[in-house]
Amino acid sequence: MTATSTARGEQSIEYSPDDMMIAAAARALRGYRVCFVGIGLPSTAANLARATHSPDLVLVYESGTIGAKPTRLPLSIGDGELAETADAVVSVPEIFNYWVQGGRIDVGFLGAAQMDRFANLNSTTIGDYEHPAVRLPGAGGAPEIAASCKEVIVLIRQSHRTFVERLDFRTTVGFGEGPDDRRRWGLRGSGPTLVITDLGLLRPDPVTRELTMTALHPGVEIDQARAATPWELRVAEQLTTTEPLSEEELRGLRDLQATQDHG
Amino acid sequence: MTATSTARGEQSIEYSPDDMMIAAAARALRGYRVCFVGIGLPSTAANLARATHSPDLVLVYESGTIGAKPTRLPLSIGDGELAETADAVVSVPEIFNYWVQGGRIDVGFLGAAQMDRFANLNSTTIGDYEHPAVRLPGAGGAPEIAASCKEVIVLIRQSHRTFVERLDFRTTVGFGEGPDDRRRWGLRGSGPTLVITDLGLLRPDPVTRELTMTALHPGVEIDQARAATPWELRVAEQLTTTEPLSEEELRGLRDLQATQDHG
Amino acid sequence: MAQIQTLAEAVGNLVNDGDCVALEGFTHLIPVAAGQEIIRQGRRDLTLVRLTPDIVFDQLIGMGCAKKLVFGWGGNPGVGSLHRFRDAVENGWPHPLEIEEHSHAGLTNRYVAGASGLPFAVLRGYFGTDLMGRTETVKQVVCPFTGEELAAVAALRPDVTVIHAQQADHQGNVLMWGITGVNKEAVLAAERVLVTVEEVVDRLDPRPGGVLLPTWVIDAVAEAPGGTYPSYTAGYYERDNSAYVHWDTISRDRETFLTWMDEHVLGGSMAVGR
Amino acid sequence: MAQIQTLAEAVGNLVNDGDCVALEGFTHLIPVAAGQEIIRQGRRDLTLVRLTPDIVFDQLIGMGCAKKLVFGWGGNPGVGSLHRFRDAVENGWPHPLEIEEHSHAGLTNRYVAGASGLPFAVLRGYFGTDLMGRTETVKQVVCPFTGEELAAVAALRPDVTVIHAQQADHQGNVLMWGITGVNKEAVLAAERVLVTVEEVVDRLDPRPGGVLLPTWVIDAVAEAPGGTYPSYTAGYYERDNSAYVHWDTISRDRETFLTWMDEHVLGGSMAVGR
Repeated sequence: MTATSTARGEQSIEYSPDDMMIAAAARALRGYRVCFVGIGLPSTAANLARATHSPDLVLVYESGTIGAKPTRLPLSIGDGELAETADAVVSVPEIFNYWVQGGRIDVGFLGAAQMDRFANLNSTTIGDYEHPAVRLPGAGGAPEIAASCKEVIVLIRQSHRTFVERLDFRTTVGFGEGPDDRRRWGLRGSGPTLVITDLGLLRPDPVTRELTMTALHPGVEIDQARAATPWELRVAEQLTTTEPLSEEELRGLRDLQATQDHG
Repeated sequence: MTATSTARGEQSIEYSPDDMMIAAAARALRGYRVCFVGIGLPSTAANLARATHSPDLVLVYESGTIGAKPTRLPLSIGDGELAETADAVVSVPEIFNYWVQGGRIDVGFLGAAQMDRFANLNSTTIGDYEHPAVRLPGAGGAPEIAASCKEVIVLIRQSHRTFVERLDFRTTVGFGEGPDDRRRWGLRGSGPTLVITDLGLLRPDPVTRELTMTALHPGVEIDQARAATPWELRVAEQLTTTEPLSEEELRGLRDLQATQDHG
Repeated sequence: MAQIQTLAEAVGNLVNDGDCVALEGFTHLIPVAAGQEIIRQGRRDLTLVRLTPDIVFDQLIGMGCAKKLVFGWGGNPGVGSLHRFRDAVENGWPHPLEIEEHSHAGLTNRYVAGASGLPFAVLRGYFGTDLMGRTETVKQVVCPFTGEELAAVAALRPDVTVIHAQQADHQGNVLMWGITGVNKEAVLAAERVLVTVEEVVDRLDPRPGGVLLPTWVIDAVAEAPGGTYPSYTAGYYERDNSAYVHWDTISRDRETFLTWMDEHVLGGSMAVGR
Repeated sequence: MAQIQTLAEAVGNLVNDGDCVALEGFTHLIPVAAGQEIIRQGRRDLTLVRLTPDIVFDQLIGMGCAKKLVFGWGGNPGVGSLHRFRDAVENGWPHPLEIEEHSHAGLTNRYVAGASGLPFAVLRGYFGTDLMGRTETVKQVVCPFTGEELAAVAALRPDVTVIHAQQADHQGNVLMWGITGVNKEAVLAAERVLVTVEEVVDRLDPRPGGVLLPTWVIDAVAEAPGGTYPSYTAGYYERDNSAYVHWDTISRDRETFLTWMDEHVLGGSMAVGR
């Protein structure tokens, strides 16, 4: 990861592409009330949102913790800190059936090893399923988060390794093969409304649902994004540039990262 | 209700037909571990069993109280006393789905306004359903208690009002029309294995499942039972006589009844 | 996010004529005050839902608020009949009452399906009973694995669910404890939610058996101290059993009932009356 | 009624070669000690089940106990891959591992159906994914009310479920608190149940978030203080995150793994060895 440097007034701020992804994800949470959070970048982003613009954002973790207010970045989705700071801890059946499938979650985060142009995700195997080159951890809560959260934000780096013409395994449905599939499959959320990469932002076309590059991070050129995408990348007519990391964001992020003790 | 008097040694014990039913029901609980209890006679019987021969009998009430150990007779199945003395209080969905339907209850008690020869029960309407002569409270938990408890004990007075050729409404399945119906309908408990009336005890025939009088209470003649039954009552070859109420039982019963304050 | 309102405001804002209104409370936390406020506001044509309709449902039915009752067991618990309910069903007074009845497990699972975003739930039951066929909300489903036939019940999604709880905080988070019945499911199944509470407190303390409902699943919280009387609220007051016994007498006779309602429910309010 | 036994006795009595064994614990209360005892007793041909198999499953798989794995997400949480799991799937070492994978919601609902005495459960999911069609335990069911097609998952009824809890009393009643995941459902779905606990206490005190499992749904309780290490047990000890990070190194290499297991798991026991 190369660090990006951007001039803000007198000061130059150093941050990584991951930092940019996290900040963009945190910003994207503005205006939402209830966020379903996985561990890693999503958890960092959601807690950064709480630490900056959205102190009342409700964090729900798959382990059953509703309204967790961690004071440090959790080590797992079942970190004791989450249970101790939560408004309520419920069972896993209840989380999935009443809260996720019941349509109570405004926005969920997902990552994946591979994504296709319709924001379908693979977190199962690289290579053939029966004889995989790489066996990944598997589905976890992703399929139902994608099915039932009102919206989904995907965090994924943009490269020929992660952006693929055809998934080796479709673990999680984005938009299937196009605009009708979610309805046909009984998936009641809107699906992925935003994909955040290390290069910029993509959003589904309102009609076709194919992902469209709508913004680039500071310093990224559209040709970089095209080169990182194995299919002919659709680009929005009004391509914008994301705001660079503010000092407040970076401070918030570093404060959060400082709480994470990897033993 | 006429009081029955029976000589035990020197003493004569006065008790009512209801007392006899309760004592017979309490006795019938011997050897069971987990009992599903409704309010009224069943609750009195189950608590009498706990006060006499079965101190470790686990009482489960429909309100979600598991292992309730009331020190007084509860006023309703949701009496606060039950929650306060229970090992656990769970939700109503959990009680029905995991504990009753899950097959965790050894024996359940039921009463009814009408019963037929296959121990099917009516607690819905007397007369036509659309234009009932008497609108009864309805099913409550009875259908699933009868469906899924390993065994069911029915408490019902024996008369032409309660024992009927044909139910006005079949609220709760005993054995349907015979031996195959429970299996056919996916009801996994054994069904009613004992019916306790003010005249004696009936059990289902092992083959046909028709109720058969197997015992009479002290002082009751079989002709009384036949006269109280609108169909041709089947009688066991070896008809026995139930034990009269012991002093211990009557004392336990009166102690329990004394705890019930009807305001 | 829940608004903290007066009971009159909350009922006025959330309960409309013709709504399907679940007033839940399985033998505890019974929303009596809220039901009586619905009577005072003169709501009509309601489809009322509760596993165990008791005195406050007898009052709602007797005052003509209900077009239909969806229920499992309608009685005066530990005492006997609900005479206003019976009068409506047996004699159509004050007007005919449509009824849809279920077993407790069946109606419970209708809420569970509603709360779970599913169109139906599955259970073992109904087959062999006359309950089956009396409502369109019970059908049959075949297990795709074993071929077994099981009962399916349709999801229930009330327009409004009303429950009572012990406490809320100033943000509108709600805490209930003791027997909580099917209250969580009834809340999560509903379009709109009103919770009456014994009191609004500065802080909700975790406690054994405590069930928290976050403010973002609730529309309005209204303080209603003693709001379950003559039933009980664990931690606050006991059931007044004499009132249950007394209700048997009050409710047997139409005029006695109307006089009692005038005095005890309508009297103290700015109600529209009946 | 639960027997209070040593862990070795309990595993010896309840877990047989060829059994379907669920060792649950959703990110908390992970039955590591029990899993390692299964390894020491040399069980073979197990179908192992867990939503989130982690280090102890890596050990069970690497030591050749598992014929099949039923799971939702198999990783070293917060660290990365499970290398023994990967080696089994990618290279068939120590022998090929059959896998059946689900979404968390799907596997959760398989337990729920098992606990509920139903042959299947219904959910929104699986359609459109390659998970569908990879297992006979996911099919389609049509809502008899709306005609909607939904996913059906087959009930899961393990031969044995093993969980860890904080406390038991002398009668074998069990109390757990904090994140309890799918533990209750996994217990109630199973034919036989083993619970390891941090300690046996004279009395179980009610506490916020406490979940009680009565002794009559449990077969054996075994004391295993520190029984979730290197994970955590709320109220007793914290997660040792360095051990998770270290496991990544230990488990990458077959010989390093075997040596570590010999020293740390097999060494201290009267085990049959591998």
